Amino acid sequence: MADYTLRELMTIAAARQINNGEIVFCGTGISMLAAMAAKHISAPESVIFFETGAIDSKLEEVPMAVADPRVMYATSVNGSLADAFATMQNKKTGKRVVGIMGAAQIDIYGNLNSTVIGDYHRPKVRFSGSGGACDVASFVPKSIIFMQHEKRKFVKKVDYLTSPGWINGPGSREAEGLGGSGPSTVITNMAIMGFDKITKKMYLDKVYPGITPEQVLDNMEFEVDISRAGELDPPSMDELMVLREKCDPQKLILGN
Amino acid sequence: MADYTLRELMTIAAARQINNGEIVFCGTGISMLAAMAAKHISAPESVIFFETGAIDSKLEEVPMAVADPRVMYATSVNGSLADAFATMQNKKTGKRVVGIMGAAQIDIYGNLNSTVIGDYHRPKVRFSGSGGACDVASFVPKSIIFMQHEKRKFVKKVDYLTSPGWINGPGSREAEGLGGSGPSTVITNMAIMGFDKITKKMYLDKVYPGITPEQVLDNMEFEVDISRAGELDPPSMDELMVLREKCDPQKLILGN
Amino acid sequence: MNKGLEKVMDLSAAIGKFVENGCHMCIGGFTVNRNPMAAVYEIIRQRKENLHLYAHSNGQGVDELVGAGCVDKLEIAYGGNGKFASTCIRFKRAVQNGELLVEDYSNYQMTLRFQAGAMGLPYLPVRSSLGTDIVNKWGFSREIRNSDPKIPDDKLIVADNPFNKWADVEKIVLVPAINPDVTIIHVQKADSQGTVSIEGLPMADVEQAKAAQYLIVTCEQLLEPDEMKKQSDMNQIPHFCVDAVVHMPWGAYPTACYNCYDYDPVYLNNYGKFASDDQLYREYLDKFIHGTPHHEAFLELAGMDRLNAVKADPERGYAVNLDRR
Amino acid sequence: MNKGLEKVMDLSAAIGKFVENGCHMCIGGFTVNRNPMAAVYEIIRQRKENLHLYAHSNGQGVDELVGAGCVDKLEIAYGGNGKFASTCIRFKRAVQNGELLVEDYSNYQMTLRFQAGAMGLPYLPVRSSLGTDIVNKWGFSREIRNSDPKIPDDKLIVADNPFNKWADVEKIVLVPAINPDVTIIHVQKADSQGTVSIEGLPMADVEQAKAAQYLIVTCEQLLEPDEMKKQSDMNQIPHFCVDAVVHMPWGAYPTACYNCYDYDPVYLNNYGKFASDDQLYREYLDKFIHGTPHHEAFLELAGMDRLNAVKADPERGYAVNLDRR
Repeated sequence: MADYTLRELMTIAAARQINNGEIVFCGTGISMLAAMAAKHISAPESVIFFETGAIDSKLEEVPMAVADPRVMYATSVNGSLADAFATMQNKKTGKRVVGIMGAAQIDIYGNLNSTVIGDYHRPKVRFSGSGGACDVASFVPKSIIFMQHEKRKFVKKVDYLTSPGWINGPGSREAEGLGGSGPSTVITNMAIMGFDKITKKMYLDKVYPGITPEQVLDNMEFEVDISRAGELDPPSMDELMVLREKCDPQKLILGN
Repeated sequence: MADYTLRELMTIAAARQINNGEIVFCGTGISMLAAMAAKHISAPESVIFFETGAIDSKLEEVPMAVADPRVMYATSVNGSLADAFATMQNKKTGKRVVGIMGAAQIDIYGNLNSTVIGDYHRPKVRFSGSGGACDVASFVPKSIIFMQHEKRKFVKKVDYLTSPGWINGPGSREAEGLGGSGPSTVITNMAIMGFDKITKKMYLDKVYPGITPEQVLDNMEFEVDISRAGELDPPSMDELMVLREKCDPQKLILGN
Repeated sequence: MNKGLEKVMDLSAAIGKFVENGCHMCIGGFTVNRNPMAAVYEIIRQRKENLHLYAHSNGQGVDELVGAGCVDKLEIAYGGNGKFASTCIRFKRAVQNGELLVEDYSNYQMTLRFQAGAMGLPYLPVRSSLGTDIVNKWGFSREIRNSDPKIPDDKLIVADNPFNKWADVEKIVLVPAINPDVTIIHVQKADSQGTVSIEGLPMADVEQAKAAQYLIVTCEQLLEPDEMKKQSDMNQIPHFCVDAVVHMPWGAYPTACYNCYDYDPVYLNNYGKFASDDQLYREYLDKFIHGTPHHEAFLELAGMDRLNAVKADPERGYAVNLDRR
Repeated sequence: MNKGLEKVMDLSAAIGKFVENGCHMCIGGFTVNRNPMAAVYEIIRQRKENLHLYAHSNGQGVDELVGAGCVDKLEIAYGGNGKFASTCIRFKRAVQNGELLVEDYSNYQMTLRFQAGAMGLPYLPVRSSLGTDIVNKWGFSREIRNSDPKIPDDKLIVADNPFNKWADVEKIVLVPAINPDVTIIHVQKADSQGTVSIEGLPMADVEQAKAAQYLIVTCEQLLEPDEMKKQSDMNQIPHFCVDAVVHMPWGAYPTACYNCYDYDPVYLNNYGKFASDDQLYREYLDKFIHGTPHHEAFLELAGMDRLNAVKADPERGYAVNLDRR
């Protein structure tokens, strides 16, 4: 079996979620790497697109920000921010977009906080804020969330609801007037979490090799269904080669 | 005194209304020619701009439509329709725009009809419709209207109010919620009509050489104040030379 | 890797596949410029009918579709064609004869309606037309509106500024989004995946394109994606918006295509003569459109001398010293 | 003919003339890209204060303005700087210390707010943020809002779709227009009259520029109008929107300017170290900003070797193989 790092495993796990023909909205770092890997492995006609407006960039080097000049090279179109977000709000193209996001906190319905810990007006910790995340989470039919599995991150109630997940469960996105859908997958350092089709609650889908469902639960403030949990197939040699050699040869994101 | 045609006189009369630094929204034909003449004569920093989005075109040949490819050559910016109209609705740039328009009917408050004669649903005569005229008349602080002086055109009530003038007089644009202002000038084949600062009603400002105020009144369905009427200074040799040699050497608009 | 070649098709296939009788559609361009005329003629050839057409000032293409009897309902800002028709002739007749249901908007309003559709919004606000008959007179009755789910219940809505005079605005007009079933545009360059580059003024083509359920692009030049990617900053429509790419040189003739060719004054003046007489117009349709199997044959009939006459000067983008009387 | 030369001025004159204490302003660019850094540093040098700043994700420039104590209130979508700061460091401290009043929006919302301003509208609708704390939690209280005519009474408004579910929308969020007193952008090319050409991604610069009362453009290349007119299709901002044109090569350094230079990882990493300690940050300000009379001197202090290291590859537009650890 191939040797791999946790970061590599997480990236490949995300890449496997991307279907051919999808338009992948990604941020910097591991989410972009996952989109690049998917394009090289199983979704050649997927399109990488950044909230900054770059579509289908020729990524010869890994960008370190969505506004990195590397995303502007040999794109199909260099659009504006307004164009980028309209692509997701648009009824035709929006249907094909997969969003990949991260956050500081997540709750059982996949609602995300990337704004503050503590009181909004005098926070204990201030984070970057929404950026485009709230827009993506509002518009798109499918999204993937990267998280670290820690109790303070998988919380009963997010301190600030930055990006809408399934809100309070079945029917609540519709009641609020949102389009799109809540998240489909959460990829962490320990496991892959899904959302139940009926209850819209998070459940444990796959644990990583060597991790037990109980360990996952120990790192969450709320309980989730673990009855459906299987073990994730580790990355294949082919997947790893693509990731290492084609996507991040400088190891800028994968690290050393 | 120089020999000139009526068309030349009308063009020069309009050109004189354009101040330096103004952004001139014009249509095809005589209005465009007036803007070109003004730029060559007294308003070198005025900017000609078309609703199609062309700004400051290098007009080596006279365009025959606002979408003529001649308006696209050596512009400062080739914007979109959306950009063009936003320039007029915009609070900063809109203040500098002068609109030049024509219409099939006009009333005493400068309201324009370019849509139908007769019933809207089964018209006796159908015209082109607003195009950008309603937008221009809604947004800009100053506009010039070209009309033929005929009873059926200077009417008590327009059959269809396409482009807002001063509506029903003082305060009525504000009451409707419009920005901008009603028209400032009407240039006809007989005279120049102004709008009273207080009543917002049309009055006779200048008659053309050889025309009497009574003749003007004979060609209107409604009465206007003629007490302030003077005679228009005919075009100078310099004005005519610019118009003929620099603006329309092919006589595409001035005619033969 | 799939190069998206399945989007490349011939014109009759594209029109046959995406333009259905009764569908809601629009075309790009403006009066005498970059109308997708090859597509317009193909729609006429295929005798499509009951079309619901959206237009800002699309000029020649709209008049020919109306003249051929393809159009039932028309939402429009301007039915003129520059110097060639102060009011489009067949459009004028059709309205006066009660053969066409028309609803009037302004050019900015039509543009914003397409933009709202492109943005996935139900409407956009605008400050024009307050106090006018564009607000007061509706072309489609309440009855028609309520019976057709593809027409909004209101033509437009006058509303108070909900932000309490913010930006010095008290009232605003809300214009409903348009999401056509099909949009057809003609452009200078497209690639086999569908990425589009428009040179010169884009008009409202980009908004019309992005608002549509299906988008057909006809182009002067069909490039490889790698070629298009060398000019990213000049490209406006991403490939994922596009459903059909048709390589169609002279696809805008007799209207202009900047950098490629001018409008043809001879054709357009002749058209004006035909259009002014019902019998002549029928003969025009029979000869020029139904009498030609495709655009290449139409161009041959129009004449190679005309194509040569309107070829663009490479620097200026139009035909210098073209006789335009 | 006047060539508009009166718009061309030096940076300290432009900042002195248009950026007043307490004014509402914004800068162009996005995180590590095309921030008008020369202008930002000049604002700090001139010790402007009580600024009300609007930002989508303007990254480095916002953090330096906040860090230098120029900013009182900030409306923002994202206070991060890519890989160099997951949360901008001085921004984070200022908020946590209660030294900065912040109001949060999403990136699209901020973009639309600028776009509304550019369009002369009081607001634009958007479908994002329903059910979130972006709707529920306001950074500026009713009291602050009511006392300041330059802040709208409502942060945003959730409204029903007035067109009865048209476009399958039931509810919509209305976000109020922003019309800054001053916008400052840095671009690749401008001409002496003010026409602007942005290469690569324009971000929201065009909307920010057109929304402003006064617009300052700093540029890598200052061209003659005739030169700019040779590339009409590449120009985005008309000259009549522009109030000051400043020729400022390296004006975005240490952020990137596509086709000209990359961001400087060495400078940005060092900045991160300085920014993490209050004392070090004061030293940073004293040395790098207040210790240099102008941007040229600042660049000299940063080092010619850094400028050489980040120079863009002419084909790719960024510095190939730049050490970016």
